[in-house]
Amino acid sequence: MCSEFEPRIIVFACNWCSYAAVDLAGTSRMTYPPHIRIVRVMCSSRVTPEFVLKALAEGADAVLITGCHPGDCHYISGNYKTLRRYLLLKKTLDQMGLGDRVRLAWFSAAEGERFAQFIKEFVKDVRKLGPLSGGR
Amino acid sequence: MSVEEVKIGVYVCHCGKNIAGVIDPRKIAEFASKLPGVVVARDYPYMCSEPGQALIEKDIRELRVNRVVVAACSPRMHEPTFQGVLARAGLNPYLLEMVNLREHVTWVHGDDPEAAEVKAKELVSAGVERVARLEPLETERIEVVQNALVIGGGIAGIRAALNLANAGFKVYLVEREPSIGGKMAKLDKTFPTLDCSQCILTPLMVDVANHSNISLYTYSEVESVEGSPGNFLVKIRLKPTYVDWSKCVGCGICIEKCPSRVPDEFDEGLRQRKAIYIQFPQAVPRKAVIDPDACFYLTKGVCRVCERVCPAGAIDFEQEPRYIELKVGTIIVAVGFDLYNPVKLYEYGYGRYKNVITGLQLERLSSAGGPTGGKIVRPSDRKIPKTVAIVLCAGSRDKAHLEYCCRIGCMAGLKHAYYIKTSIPDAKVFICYTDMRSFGKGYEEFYSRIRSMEDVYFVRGRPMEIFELPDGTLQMDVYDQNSNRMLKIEADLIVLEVGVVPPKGFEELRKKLKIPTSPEGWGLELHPKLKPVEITTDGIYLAGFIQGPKDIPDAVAHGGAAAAAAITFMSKGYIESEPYIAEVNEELCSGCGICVPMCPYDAISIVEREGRRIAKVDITKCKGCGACAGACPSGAMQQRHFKDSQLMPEIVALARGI
Amino acid sequence: MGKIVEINPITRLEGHGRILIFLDEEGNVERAYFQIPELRGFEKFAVGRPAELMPQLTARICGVCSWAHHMASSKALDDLFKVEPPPTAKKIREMVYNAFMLEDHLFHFYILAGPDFIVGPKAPKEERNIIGAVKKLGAEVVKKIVSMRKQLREVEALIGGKPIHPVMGLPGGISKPITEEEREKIVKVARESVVFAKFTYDILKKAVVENERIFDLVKSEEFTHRTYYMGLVDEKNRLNFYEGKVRVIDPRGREFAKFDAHEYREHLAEHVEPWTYAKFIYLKKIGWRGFVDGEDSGILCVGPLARLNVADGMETPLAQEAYEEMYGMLGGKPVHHTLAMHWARVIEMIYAAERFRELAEDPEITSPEVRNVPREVPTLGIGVVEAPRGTLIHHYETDEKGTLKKVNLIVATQNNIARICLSIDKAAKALVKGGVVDEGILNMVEMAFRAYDPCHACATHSAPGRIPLVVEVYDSEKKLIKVLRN
Amino acid sequence: MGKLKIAFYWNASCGGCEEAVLDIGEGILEVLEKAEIVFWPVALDFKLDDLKKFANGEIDVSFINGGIRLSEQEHVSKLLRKKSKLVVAFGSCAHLGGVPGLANLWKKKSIFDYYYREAPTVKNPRGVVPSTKTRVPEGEIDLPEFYEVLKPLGQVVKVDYYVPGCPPPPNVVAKALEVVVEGELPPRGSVLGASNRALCEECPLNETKPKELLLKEFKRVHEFVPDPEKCLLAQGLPCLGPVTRGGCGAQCIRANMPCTGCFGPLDNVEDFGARAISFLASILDYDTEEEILKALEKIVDPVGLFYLYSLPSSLVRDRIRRK
Repeated sequence: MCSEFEPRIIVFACNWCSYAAVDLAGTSRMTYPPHIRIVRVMCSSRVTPEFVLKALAEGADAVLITGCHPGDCHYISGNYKTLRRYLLLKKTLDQMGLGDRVRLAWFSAAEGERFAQFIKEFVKDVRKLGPLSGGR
Repeated sequence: MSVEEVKIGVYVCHCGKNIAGVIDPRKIAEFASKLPGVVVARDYPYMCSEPGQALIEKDIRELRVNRVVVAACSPRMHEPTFQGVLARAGLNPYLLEMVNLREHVTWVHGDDPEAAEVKAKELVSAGVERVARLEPLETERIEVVQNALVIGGGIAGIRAALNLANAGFKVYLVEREPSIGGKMAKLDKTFPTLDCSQCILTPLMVDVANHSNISLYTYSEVESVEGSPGNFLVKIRLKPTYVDWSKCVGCGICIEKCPSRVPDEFDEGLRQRKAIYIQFPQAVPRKAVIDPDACFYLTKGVCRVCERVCPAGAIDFEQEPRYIELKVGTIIVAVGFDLYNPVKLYEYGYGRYKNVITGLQLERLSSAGGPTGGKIVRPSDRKIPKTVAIVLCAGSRDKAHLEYCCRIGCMAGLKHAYYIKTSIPDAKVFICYTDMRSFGKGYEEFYSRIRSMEDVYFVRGRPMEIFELPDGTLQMDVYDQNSNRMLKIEADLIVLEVGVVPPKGFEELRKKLKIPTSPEGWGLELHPKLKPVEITTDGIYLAGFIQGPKDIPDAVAHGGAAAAAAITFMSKGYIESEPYIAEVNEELCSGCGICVPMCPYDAISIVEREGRRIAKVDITKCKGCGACAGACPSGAMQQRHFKDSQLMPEIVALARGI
Repeated sequence: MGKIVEINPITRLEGHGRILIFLDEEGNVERAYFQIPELRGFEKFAVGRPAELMPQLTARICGVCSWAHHMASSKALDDLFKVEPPPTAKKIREMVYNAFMLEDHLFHFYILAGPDFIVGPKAPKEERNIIGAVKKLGAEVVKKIVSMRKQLREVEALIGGKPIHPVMGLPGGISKPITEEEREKIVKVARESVVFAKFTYDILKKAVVENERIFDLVKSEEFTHRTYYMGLVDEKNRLNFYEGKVRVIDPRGREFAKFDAHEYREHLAEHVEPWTYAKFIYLKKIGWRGFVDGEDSGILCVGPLARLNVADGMETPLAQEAYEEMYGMLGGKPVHHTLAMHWARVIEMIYAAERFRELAEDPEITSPEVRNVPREVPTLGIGVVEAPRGTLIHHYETDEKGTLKKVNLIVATQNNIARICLSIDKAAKALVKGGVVDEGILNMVEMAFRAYDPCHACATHSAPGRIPLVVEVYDSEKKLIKVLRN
Repeated sequence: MGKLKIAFYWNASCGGCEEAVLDIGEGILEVLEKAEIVFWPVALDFKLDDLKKFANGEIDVSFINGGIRLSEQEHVSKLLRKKSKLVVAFGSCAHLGGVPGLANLWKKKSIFDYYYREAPTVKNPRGVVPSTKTRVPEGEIDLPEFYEVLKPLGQVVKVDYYVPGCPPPPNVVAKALEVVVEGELPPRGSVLGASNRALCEECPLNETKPKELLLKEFKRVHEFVPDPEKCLLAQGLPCLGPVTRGGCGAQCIRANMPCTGCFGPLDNVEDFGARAISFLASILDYDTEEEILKALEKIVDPVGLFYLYSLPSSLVRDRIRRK
């Protein structure tokens, strides 16, 4: 049944790079699977791990955190904080068997195509993992 | 904070067929009308149109709608538009939430309308959840410094600087070379009019030097950039020239006596210059510079000839880099381009065969001020070439090198054929092209003019490989798609019209200025059609080649446009302060101090308040990234408009779905 | 089809202890079962944790003897990281540990067991509770008891951070030294505690030894089991709570084994029954022979009486006196009378108080050298202490980073459970005959059970000294014919 | 009006919470002037049947400690809920799940297999494990069911108030009892007896924090001797003071050991561990994945560190892939 399961993926996107990349994917009419839902923040550093766990707890099968490439943060260093939190969150979730449900990826405003490609791959991977709900 | 009951209006845009072509906006509005707190939900062909906006205004006035969801395009496109609508209707503009149905749904899921509709509905319901919890925000006006910084003294930068200066703004022009002028200064003539490049450029260079509103810093680079739009603080590094320019008159005696020789960059290495040199005859400023890597004294510790001969006593080996700080409201980036490294085109033998040269080198050969005084010879033996092959798209339009078109090679190639034919009338010229792109004003005419010249042959195809014969003559096979014949061409000189790339050092500069780039590394404009000079940061603009390949007319126009944008920004005189700043709930704050180092702008400090330590945010410094809120262990630190209480319900709605 | 008598105490051993008595057709006891319905799985969920967390994590096994687990764990860490604590660290550990043993024992003697002796086992049940005990002892004495316990708790908090679930324990020592001012407070408490312990011993003697009825009861066959005994002894084979070798004696008092904690696996094994969550510890070399006593059964006993039985004497003078007195009056070693555990407990109180004072007065106790930082790569660590209720062993195995891979815990009360079952079975068989359930059974079973002070985390749960019991008697048609309550 | 009727009960707890109540000593007497304890199997002779006799809501307040691990515990808790006007979750286990909640990383089967079959000292050739019904020669014995996971009280019955701590220190217990007895109750769902701000506020070492608290490395408690006069976090120890509710008086820190978070999160924090992860990672002063991961090697057991007391109340509790 996992083969035909339609995952639900929450994507956190920063206003300046990754959200712009998602827009560009649209402007360039790239098609990608409709399983993602974008939450827009000004900077990925606003995303606290609590948001990620909330998404997983409320029905998301996976979460993707996105931001500007290292060195390109619109706020100088926000994405480094995101990276630090992600790596510790991931390590924690690995212990709970949930590590592969959360990812971090950088997208510049120009990488609409890469974003579309990434989502195709990610959706494929999450399909393989199967639904997260019903852990109890 | 208002206690009045939340009344949400949802407005679904068709965006012509862009949205309505995939999903039915009526269905979305119908769905939205049943969501909690929604008092009205409408759809309209173009919400951003005047009547569309009027629709929203009317509901705010008559139905007392106090929260607005616009389900249309990206907020990065029209959020300001609709915030304006709310403001006009007397509602706080930040009680708006835009749902991105176009870029995030219909444009990308056209292949799956059912899924697109579900996604659209879910995004709308999340938007409603969020908007219900938004709070009115106030901003304040921050004054904009009435100075501009222009980085790069090429033709685009010069044009921008002059326009700004003439409009009455103080301009700082920073150029890393000893002289302004850029690539254009190296050209002999410009296509298609064949004006003498120097003759039209030099006057502008002189204007810059003499303009009372322009301070010129050549041989200088941007060290660091701080501050925010309207109030940038820029540190400039003045590299040591080892010559006191206030004394140097540019007489050139030092240059004659200098014993050290190195290849001359300005002449594209076609001749040698001295360690102490003036970049080129028309240089502005016309001052000498000592090349520290070539100078015997600075490298080996002996010589100092120049010092002895300088009548003005201008030589100063003690010079150190100097730094100056500039406060500017806007920054124009006009750093131009470099040629693609032709050595990478191995099969063309550049660097291995003396007689394979670049178009720019031909410009120098053809230029009266050049190494040969304008006489076109072949480098190996200085013989007059009788057969010359010009290869277009050298590195361009080639997935192995540069996928994009350089936009100047075709016309330059034609111009170069003209150089050859005028200086060597009996020469044969072969032009190997892929497509002849003569799109500009007067370009096509120039093309047919060259085409009609005698002994100019157009070969449609790229040479496979170039070989050198013992006498330095070159040989190449080209398959001509026009005649469907394999041609074997023997040439005395081969000119490569090499592709173009972002200039060396741009990568560091763009990081300092936070300029987004396209995959090829060119500066990325905010909108490819509508905002060609703007970038994601207000007050910083792109001018000329750095935004992407351009010929001179386009670069000049682009430079002017950048100046106009900067002028507009500064003339307004102020900008609104950041609305999405951080705020502390002092009741909850334990003064743990975790947030302090989170702030890249040093806006947070721990202060004493009624005997308690608590965090305090300096709202003039806060730029609204939310890093502090993301780190706060107690939830005392929140970011306005992106509070936990506003994001969590949105996340929950999206995670649960409908 | 036989009858079932279910004694369902609301008290518990880390859960509700429960006694089921099965009768045969004649209404005689076929067998009594003692059940412990509680499991939390510490040994499993400790895996993956960093070893240094264990003193705090295992303390949560029992909020009453958290000090015992904290201490056994700290010692296991010394062993795991191969680091010797500085002398002062060891002394502080042993000092606070003795203070804790005293506090724990006094609580049990006065609040739990007290009523049985002070008021008397055959006294009307309305009086045989803490209220009755208070009346008998007088408000003054009670104040003394309360204040003593309070002061001992304060010493525990001072040194351990918290009196319950302390945090001081680290491989190679403790988290902070003792200042001179602190020591003064401690010494004061320590001295007072010795006086208090002696005073308590007098109360015991008056109540038990000088009261023939109770003395006979102590020696009665219903409360006697000839089993093996186990406890820690120092190099002179004297009793020690904090360190030493584990010594086992057989029912005839001969040394059966003396081993280092590292060899515990060669000597101890655990038996599993499907009807309870508790595991039964027995002597591996003898083997599990079911719920029977005697030399051929591996069932053993730990705790105060066991410790005195395995020790050749006490290291402190007053305790040694009392020790000799008890064995003198009970006819030499070993003593098999379950109820003598109370006596032994009070003798241990004297020892704990004396040792506490001795260490508090030790000039070295305030040295700032209380930690050696481990340098070795951890592999395996085993730590042992004597908990109030008996021998407690912590066994850890880790990877080179000190992350736990395997954990095994031999918890004091587990050692006794088999014997507790025997006691209850015996009491039941003695008192339920021909379907007639003597009301006395409640009290007898209760006393037998309480003597072990089964993991205090439970015992406290019957503070008034009465395990509330319900006895339901069913006839062969499973019809309820009688309900008894105490 | 008559005295307030109070009940105490325990579930899967260690008994520490009972001791904590006894440790308020004289304080209990003041309470007893205004209230009578009608059910406290720990201290007084009351049986479930007696509890059943109460009318619904007749008991004013029930203080319940320990998590719910066995069917019996769920049963009694629900009964108490029915009989009580207010239910107070007492101590970390009832509040958040507590230390035994770490068992929720494993399946019931794994726990049984290790404890009854694989442990080094177990001799169990027939692989016997306890079961809810056992036939013995004499008849049948039943045993309460051991659930797949342990739950805090609030996930089994509606809880009105919480008293934090492992165990709740005397001052907190006293304060909590006082507000209940005096009837000065805050809004439902509040935490009683503790602070509404993080521990740092009352920590004696808070002032010693550097202006910019950034760390180049994390340390483990056994690896070095921290300076008792300096903020332990600033010295590299993962002290959870910043994310933990205050009120305990920083007992552990005064003993020169870092806070492990037994008081749990503050009011508007949904997941204690997530916040702890965020603040601790944020102050790690590295920007490359390699350097960060290197420094994180010292956090050998994130779940044990960040969820020592609260795994069963983590947001993702139902999502955990149990081993």
